[in-house]
Amino acid sequence: WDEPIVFELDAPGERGVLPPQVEPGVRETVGDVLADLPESLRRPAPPTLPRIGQARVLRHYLRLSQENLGADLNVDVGQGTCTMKYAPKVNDQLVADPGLRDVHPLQGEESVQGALEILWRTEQALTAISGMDRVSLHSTGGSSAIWTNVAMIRAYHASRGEAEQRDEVITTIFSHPSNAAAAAVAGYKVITIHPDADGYPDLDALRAALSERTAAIMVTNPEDTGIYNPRIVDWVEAAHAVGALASYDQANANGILGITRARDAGFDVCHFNLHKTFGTPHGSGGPGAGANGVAEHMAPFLPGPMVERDGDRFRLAAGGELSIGAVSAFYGVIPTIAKAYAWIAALGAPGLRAVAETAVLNNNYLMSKILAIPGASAPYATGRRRVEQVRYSWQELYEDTGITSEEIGVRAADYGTHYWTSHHPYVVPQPFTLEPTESYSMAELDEYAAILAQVAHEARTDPEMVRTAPHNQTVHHTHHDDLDDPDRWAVTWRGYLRKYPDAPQHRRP
Amino acid sequence: WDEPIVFELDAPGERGVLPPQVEPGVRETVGDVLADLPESLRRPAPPTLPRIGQARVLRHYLRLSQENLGADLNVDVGQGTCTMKYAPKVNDQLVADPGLRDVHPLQGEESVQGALEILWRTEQALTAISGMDRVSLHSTGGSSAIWTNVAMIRAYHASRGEAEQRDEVITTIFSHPSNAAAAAVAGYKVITIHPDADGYPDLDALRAALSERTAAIMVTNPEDTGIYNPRIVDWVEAAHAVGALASYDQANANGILGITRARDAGFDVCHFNLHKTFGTPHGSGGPGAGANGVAEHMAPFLPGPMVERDGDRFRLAAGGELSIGAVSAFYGVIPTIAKAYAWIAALGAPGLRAVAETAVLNNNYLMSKILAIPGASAPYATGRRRVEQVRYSWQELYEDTGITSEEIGVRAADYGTHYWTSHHPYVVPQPFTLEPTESYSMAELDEYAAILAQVAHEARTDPEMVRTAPHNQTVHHTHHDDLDDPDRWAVTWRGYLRKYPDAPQHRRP
Amino acid sequence: MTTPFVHPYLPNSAPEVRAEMLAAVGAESVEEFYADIPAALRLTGDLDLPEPLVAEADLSRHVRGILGKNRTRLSFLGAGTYHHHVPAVVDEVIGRSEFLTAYAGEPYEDHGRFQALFEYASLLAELLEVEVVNVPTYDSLQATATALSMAVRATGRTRILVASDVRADVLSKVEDFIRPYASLEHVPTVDGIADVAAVTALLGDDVAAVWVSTPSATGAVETAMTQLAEATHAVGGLLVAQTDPIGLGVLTPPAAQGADITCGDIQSLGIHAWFGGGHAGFVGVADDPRLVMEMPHRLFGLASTSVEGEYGFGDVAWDRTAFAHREEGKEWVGTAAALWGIAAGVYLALMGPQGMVELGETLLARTAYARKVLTALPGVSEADGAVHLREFVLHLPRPAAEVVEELRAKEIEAGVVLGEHELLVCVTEMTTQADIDLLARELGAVLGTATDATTHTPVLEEVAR
Amino acid sequence: MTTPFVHPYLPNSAPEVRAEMLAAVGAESVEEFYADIPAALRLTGDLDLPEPLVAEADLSRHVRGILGKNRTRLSFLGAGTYHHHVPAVVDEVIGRSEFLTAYAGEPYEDHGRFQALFEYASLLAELLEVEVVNVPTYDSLQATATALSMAVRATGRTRILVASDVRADVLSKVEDFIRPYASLEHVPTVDGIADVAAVTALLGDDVAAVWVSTPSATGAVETAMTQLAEATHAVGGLLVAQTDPIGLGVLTPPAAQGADITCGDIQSLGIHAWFGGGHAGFVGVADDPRLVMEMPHRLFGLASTSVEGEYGFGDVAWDRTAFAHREEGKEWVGTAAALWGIAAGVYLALMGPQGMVELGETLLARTAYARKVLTALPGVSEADGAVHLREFVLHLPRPAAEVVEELRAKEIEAGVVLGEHELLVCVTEMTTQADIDLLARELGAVLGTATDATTHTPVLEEVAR
Repeated sequence: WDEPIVFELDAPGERGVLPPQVEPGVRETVGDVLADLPESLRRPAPPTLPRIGQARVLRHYLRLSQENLGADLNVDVGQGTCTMKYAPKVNDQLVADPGLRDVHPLQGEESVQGALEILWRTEQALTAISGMDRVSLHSTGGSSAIWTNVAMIRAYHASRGEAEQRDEVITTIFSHPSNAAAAAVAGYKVITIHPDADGYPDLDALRAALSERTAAIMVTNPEDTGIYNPRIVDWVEAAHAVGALASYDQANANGILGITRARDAGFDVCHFNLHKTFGTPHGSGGPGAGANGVAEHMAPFLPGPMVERDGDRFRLAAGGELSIGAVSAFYGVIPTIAKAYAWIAALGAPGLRAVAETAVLNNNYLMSKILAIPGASAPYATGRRRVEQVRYSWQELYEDTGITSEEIGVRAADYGTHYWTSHHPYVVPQPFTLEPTESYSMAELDEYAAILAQVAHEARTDPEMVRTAPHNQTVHHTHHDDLDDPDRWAVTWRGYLRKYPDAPQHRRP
Repeated sequence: WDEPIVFELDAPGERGVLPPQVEPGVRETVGDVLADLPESLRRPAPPTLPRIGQARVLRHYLRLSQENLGADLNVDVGQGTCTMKYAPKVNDQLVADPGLRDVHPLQGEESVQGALEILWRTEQALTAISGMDRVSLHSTGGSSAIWTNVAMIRAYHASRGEAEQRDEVITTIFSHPSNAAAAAVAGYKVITIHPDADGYPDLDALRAALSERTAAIMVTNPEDTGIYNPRIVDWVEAAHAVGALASYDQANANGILGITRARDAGFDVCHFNLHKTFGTPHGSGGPGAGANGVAEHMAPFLPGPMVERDGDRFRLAAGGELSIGAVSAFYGVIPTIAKAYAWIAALGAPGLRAVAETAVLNNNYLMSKILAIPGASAPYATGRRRVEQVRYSWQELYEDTGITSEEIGVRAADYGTHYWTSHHPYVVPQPFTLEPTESYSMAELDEYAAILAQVAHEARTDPEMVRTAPHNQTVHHTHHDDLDDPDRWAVTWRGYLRKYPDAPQHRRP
Repeated sequence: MTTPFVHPYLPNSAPEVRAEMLAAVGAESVEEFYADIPAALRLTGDLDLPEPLVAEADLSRHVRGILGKNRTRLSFLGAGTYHHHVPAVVDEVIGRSEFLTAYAGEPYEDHGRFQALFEYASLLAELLEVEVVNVPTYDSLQATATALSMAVRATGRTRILVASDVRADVLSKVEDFIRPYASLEHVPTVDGIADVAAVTALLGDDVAAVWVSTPSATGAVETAMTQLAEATHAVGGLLVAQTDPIGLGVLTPPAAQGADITCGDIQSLGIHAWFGGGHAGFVGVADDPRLVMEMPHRLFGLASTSVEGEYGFGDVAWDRTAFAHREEGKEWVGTAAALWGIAAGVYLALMGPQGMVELGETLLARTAYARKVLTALPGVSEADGAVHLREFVLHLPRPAAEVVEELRAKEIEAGVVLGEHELLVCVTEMTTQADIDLLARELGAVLGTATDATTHTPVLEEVAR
Repeated sequence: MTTPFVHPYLPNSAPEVRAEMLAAVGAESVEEFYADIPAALRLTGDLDLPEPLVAEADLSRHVRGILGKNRTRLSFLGAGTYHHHVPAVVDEVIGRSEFLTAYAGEPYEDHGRFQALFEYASLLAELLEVEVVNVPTYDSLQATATALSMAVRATGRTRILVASDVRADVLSKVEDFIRPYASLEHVPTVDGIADVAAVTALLGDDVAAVWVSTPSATGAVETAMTQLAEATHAVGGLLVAQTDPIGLGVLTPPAAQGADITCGDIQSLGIHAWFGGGHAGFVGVADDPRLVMEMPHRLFGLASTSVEGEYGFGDVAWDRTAFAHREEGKEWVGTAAALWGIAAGVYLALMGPQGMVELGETLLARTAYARKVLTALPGVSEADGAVHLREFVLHLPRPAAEVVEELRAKEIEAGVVLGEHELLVCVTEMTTQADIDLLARELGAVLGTATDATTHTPVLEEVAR
């Protein structure tokens, strides 16, 4: 499809949907409410939204959807660390129940027992999975949950009068960047630890960095490289030894479900990404949901209100005096939470363990296939197994051919699949991170590896083909430089029309 | 996508969905029910269905869906006579209510009042629209409704002892072929009337054909050419004069909703296609639904049971002694009926009239665009306006270039749109039938006409391009001759494997 | 256009657009287009319909208000429409705009629809053990009527023997449909299944077909299919077996026992009950041109293309159909139930061989369990000793209609009344042991049996964890 | 793998497949992959979870059983989550697998997602009269916290004046979020809206921002936006306006009255209530690099491609974000609420200019009507005389909490208790005149007023035709 921008579909007189109109009885009583508005409040002209009939709006978005590559459509192993797994359709359908979709958060508790029960059951399940004492579902995403962790850490130290003293947070370079970012936003100085000579998180460097100024260590494990920190208990104990807290980013928990638990390693707080590990759809970038698990001594700091069970009934209990308050509107991202609940309910304990083991098996299987491609490598901890994903490098291929990881990604998409370089900064040169999760069959992993092998082969035999990609996608090489220049970028149609007054305005033939 | 046949996705051990298992308590009570089956009943081996994980099944069908061109996706004016209009999404969603989807037809009436009310309200609305005395919704499609018409006609004459005597049915060549086919299936000899010199249904020919052997005339009006028979009252009266009944195929009613009614022209029975005229989705070829409207004297022959209203309650009343009995399972295609009801409710009387007028305006507008293309013509009633659709001809283009209507259709699809020749037989040479309905905007009609003009231009300037199409579709020129040869056709995978033992069996890489 | 009616479904309803279009065709008003409709036939006022609900929110509230009057219940109803699980992926696929709103596209542009329906036919063919399956027709009523017509045409004979207890609605349809060509003769069943001796005695070289239903209208599974086939074939007739494919994961398919034409309904295979409006019919035969050419339906076939290894699709033997032949065709072809066919294909692809085996076992086991616990109630007995799948008939000590009404007051649909004291009870994989136990308890209570009705469990409560 | 667990979500769970894969990597068992996890940390038993519901039918029954305990009610609840109509096309589009299950694809392969989100930003920008709108953040709490942080960073100042009655949850989030950089000072409102004189008196060159909420937490629409903007700008501060775009079809957008940053929630624009879980936040500013470079969110921009006239998309000024900078970034970027952004875009495309105008009028009219009929009840008065959109506060003669409980017994949610006698009542286009009249009747009855409560109408009955 060569689908225009929605504004270009404007046709005078067309309507997409009609809202309910003012009833005659209401109008009789209240008169002309628009005429009665104070001058300053009355919008002088309707907003310049396009006028489009309903079928054409639908057609527009359906065509756009077909120009998109969802996880349902492709072998989506290329977005490593993001745990792109199958989000069961049954959960989408169950959750769309009007009894959940259309209830208001402030209704009487007796009328929303189902919603409260889902929250309570999900908290219970995540308590079991993490081993923590209490779980909150208020966080609205993974990074939001990291924020909640750091906010609780801050509140904890403040409650002990150490808010001023403890102004540093320690993380590792292969922990998710949001740990560093959220700590910085919370006002902390961030110290970043790099791997040791073997590629593992460097315990000595940690010990050197810890002090009475440390508020917390905030680490991901396994790290984004797929390497599990074998001395994680030592890390936590070292932090505790100086009075700091330990915060566990469990975004990469998929490979260790039912294998090991956050609490067993001594963490004070942790979080899960429900939309990653617990199989809810990623929604083009949200809504996601985060779950924060805490040990008993951190429970007073949790955001409120929390769900409590009273026999067969469920009720909401306000947060206490030490609570960090509201981290999101009401009680979290309910549709995502409910889908995660259904996913856990379908799998249970044996299922979660099978998920972890299968994901890890798939990951190591794929690694063996990828490392067989000339020019690909997996830096750090060479020869060791990985848990959930692997951060690979095309450095060797790049040196041989000048083709970058980014170029390989664009070309891979020509074969109908997704590929991602990695989070910045590119500590691993020419990086790419693959995480097959448990959702793909052996045949599909073979297919994905074959595509990368093919592109790597092209890089050596026909580098121009790779460099000039895309060749087989809905859109062609885009001038991305424009997007970094304030004079040339166009973030909205309104901005585009102003900056490019002479641009060709499509109208259908 | 180059998506394999579903059987090629077979992977041992994979499961798509698990059914509920026998409970231990049940097994204890009944033992091994499979072992207890008589030898002859016990299937020796499981059926050779493919084994595929849930996500892969989904991915398979999503990819197939993307290789399909629904009315939601394209400007679907090419399937003239089939009234491809916008089927509102809201109706799909309303009808998916579990309260309708999961109720059983034999539940106590007090628990299905909503379903009965929908049936009753739809019948009432169609009674108003057709002017008939009674409407039945039992028929499962347009042709099914034509069958119901002819079955009622047969029962009517039988009730009067004239079953043997009246063994002929008269139709016109531009009435939908199912009128002729259903009459033949019901045991009638079929007489077909061709148009008169002006292109209108030939009244003199009808009069010559009518006799005491005539059971009924069964006609479409406007005919599939888009021409309305101005002497339709004379036709009906002529039929009645010899004791025959008049049956009105209202498949083409879209252009006359609220303009004129079947009963006013004197018809005894008529039918609507709910999936055409009343905006329900066509479902890749069904489920549709038909409505039969009858005058009072035909009501005793309607299929049973019928919905009756008792004050605020609705109940089912069995068909009487003269009823033709069951024409379908239970009470008709409920989801389609309910969608049609919602469509009527959204539009009401002014809306239906606006639908008709807009459809007719669109049709005549498109006709003016099409007739401007060199080589296109609209045979019969030259210079007259058309009602709902137009049967055009590329005869002139064919004579100039040798390009057939069928070839034009294949090439038009390269431009992302649908085009259909017409029903057989091709009385109009090199025919194509366009019906824009009310659902497409002026811009979209312009776009469609431009595509046909482009293809017609190609036929003159680059006929090879047209002849060798498809060039831009998921699949390439297919060897359709194989499909007419019993030794080579393959109607199932099972048949394919037997007939082509050496065919390449794809497995993913 | 008297007054402008602007609506989201009508893009060209704005007066200025209409004026532009009218100008383009050189017409004064839309009235011109209706010149051929005589004034006497023109409607003068508005149609007598309720005020339109032009705001979508108002429409939704209205329709939801009506549908909200329906109630689902713990149900033991069958008799043609069955409550089986519909996997979510099935609804997802058939809800896709591309399938839902497609219609009669050509094989190139609608490759996906052709492939999906070819796959449906192929998957069902494995279950049935036949090589040809049609694009679905309306329902089992039509499928059976057509199958018997095919037998009449293929044999040139006119007698049809009805060897099973067949459903009343199917019978009604078949009778009216084949009236011009053939007649039905009923052979009473014995202990729920065919009386082979009686059927054999009636066979002759004027018999077009023997019609067997398995499971029958009472849920009895026919055990003498092979003998019936042999006897029928001996006189040159055809055996037409009407069946429900749901049990064929564990039961031998009729075709494997000699049936020439297998027909029935696919509602059980992933289609909701829809108040009886979710049906589609199939007809399956061996790849024998004598029978295939008598099929009136569309058949989608696989063919090679100009690209090596690529699959294309198209209509098989199009010239059979009424599309090609009007009254010279075998029957008619029209919009029937293709989407339900796609649904059934997705269902079978999801279930796979193991799923169909497990489902078959669950159905047999729960049927046996229900027969056991319900006939254990004093005064309750079973109507026959046949093997049953899903349905069976109970003889009750009280009038069945009364019992049904009393149980409805407890939000239980106990079954379909077949005779004064006969109740047709249906269980599926959706009917748990707890549900059956509940029915036994409540039925016992209604029949005046002493039961522990004090331990009354709420109906439709959640599955015990 | 101790025991094989075969499940539809786990394609490689069959023992033979696992063995083949293990062999390919040269591992004895999956245990090898966990070599780095110390034995002391290994879980020995199973997690303490309920038995899995592996059959989809069982899972569905379980979850539906729980959700079935919820009840929707005739509701006058707002306070952050609103009951507006969600057009069917919105749910259809965001339910498409392609959008629902996409994530972080690149501009070429995910052209549709980039375009849909660019269009969302563009459509909302028209409503707001700004040129830059972010890809949605979590909710209005986060959007407001971020907007105020942007003002703090852009001005290098630390005081924030709160000029409106703001929602308690937003306030809580903002306070905790900006704690390291800035402090809030509350300026009491007068008659529901800002006290311009008092705000002006507190302004100084250390003020980063004045925070206005319109409509406010009580539904009052701010009339002095222009004066507040002028006063704030006079000291070099920024005016941050938190709003709900739902009224902007008829109300002047804050940016047109001088607001520098507009922020808020889009739940009203086509997103269901979801028990408070359907929120997404927006931040809109003029195309001024000083502010744009302070936005931490992703921004999708339109760019030309190598094909003349073709549109491409990509990230604008990627280097602003924490993706690029970790702790050096302005904030963080993560999975937030993109799908709700697409939903809001579809909503606005459907509504069009006329739809937003008509909706705005309906909201204003029904709000005015509800105020009128409810304050006509003896003892009931309104808390202020401001213009209100959707929400307003009633002063009741009895404790509000008691009144709410008594009306719940009649399946009516009358409003949110704000103070001992204060009730926050909300109406939308879904609340008909009949609904409001019903509330008046029932509230009157609860308050002991003589009303014709005999003509009691059932709640949530269908719309009168």
